[in-house]
Amino acid sequence: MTVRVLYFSWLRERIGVPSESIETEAVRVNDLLDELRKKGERYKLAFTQTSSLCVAIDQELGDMDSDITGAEEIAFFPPMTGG
Amino acid sequence: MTVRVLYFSWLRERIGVPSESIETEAVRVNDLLDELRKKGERYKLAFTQTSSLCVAIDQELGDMDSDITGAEEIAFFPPMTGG
Amino acid sequence: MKLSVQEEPFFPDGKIGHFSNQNQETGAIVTFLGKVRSDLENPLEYMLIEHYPGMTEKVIEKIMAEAVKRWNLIDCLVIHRYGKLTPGEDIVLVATSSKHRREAFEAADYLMDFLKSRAPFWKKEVTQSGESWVESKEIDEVALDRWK
Amino acid sequence: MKLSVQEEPFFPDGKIGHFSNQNQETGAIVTFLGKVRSDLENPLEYMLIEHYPGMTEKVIEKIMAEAVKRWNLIDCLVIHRYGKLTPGEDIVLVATSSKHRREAFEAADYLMDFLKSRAPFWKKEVTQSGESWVESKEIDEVALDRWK
Repeated sequence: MTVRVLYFSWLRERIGVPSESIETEAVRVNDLLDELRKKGERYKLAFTQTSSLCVAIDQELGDMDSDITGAEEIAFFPPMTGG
Repeated sequence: MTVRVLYFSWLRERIGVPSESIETEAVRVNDLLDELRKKGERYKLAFTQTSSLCVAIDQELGDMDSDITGAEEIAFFPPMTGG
Repeated sequence: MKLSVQEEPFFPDGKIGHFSNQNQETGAIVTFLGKVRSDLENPLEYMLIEHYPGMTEKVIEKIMAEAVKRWNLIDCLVIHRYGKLTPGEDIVLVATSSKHRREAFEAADYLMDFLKSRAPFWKKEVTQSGESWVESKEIDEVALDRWK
Repeated sequence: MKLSVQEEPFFPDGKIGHFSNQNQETGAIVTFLGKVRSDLENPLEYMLIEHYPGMTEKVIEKIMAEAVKRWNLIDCLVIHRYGKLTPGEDIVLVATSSKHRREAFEAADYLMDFLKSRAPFWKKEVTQSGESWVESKEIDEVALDRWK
């Protein structure tokens, strides 16, 4: 399947693009992360530490174990700092 | 000594005046209350129940045992309902 | 720090703006506006607020100074009306400013709790079925315990 | 209930007034205004706020609906800016109205806690000594536990 992957804040800066289309067979967020890390050094560095990494699947907060089957939009970002 | 005694809210209404000058030798608020009760039925009725009666001595909150020696202004009122 | 105990209406709009432009260290401003409510079942005609001139200002200034000290406020404001007020009118405005949000929130909450139960104001409600003095609420006395 | 996620400045003055005139049952209105602060030691040049269009609105609407339900609010308002903001500018305005004060205070406090840690905004600070993303604070995550 093809998913739109979005990056925000310093993840966007490290990876170098705000979003991209990814061809993937990943079932869980963790699988997708493994695939992304293989895309190159920038990805590997961005996703070294995942303890405080946040993810949204189709604009709903999830976690690294969330199922992404059928999802259209996966976003990765650091903890939010609004308000 | 002469003190100015003030009444607020329903105490003012029951007693019928907002303030008056009282000649007293009372040492504590309780003594003054006893003297006031003797001034007539309206006072007696107003000061029947003193469990929720509030008092201020020279504009500082006190209680029925507070010393009023040298005070210039004693105010009686029900619990406050501002805000 | 500014306090006004007044009979005439005040205009809450503009008060935040004033606070807002005071200090570059201000990160948080909390305001509380208390208004005269009317009940659908027993509509209020008007409210009379009595107070103790002189003592009112003294008590509120003390409460404000305590809040400024305890929460390290950058600024604080209290406006409280007395006299005759009709439904929808503003009774009280409290505003607090601080670096961070927790302080401004707690201080405004504290100021309102003490204004409710320690400032010498008494409210009388006048409806078609008669008039009655508002009774103090147990809950307001309990609220004060939070700040001990 | 009104939400606006916007790049352009907003004017807090007038927002209270608007709230103020809505409903005769309103007895309490609480507002929170969050502003861009500058530190004297390391003055801020400006702040950049990034957000996730679409998700931002969804998340905030959910938080607002939750607050309205939990505290039986009469009304609530959230305005949050993104983009480039300089010191002294307003970032966020939250307003809540209810019959009694406790509900309006708690709901505003709740809304701010969730906006801080659950709405997809990220702040970057730019000073003369460089730029850096604001890190989330442990204290903000702990604050959420108060509402469980």
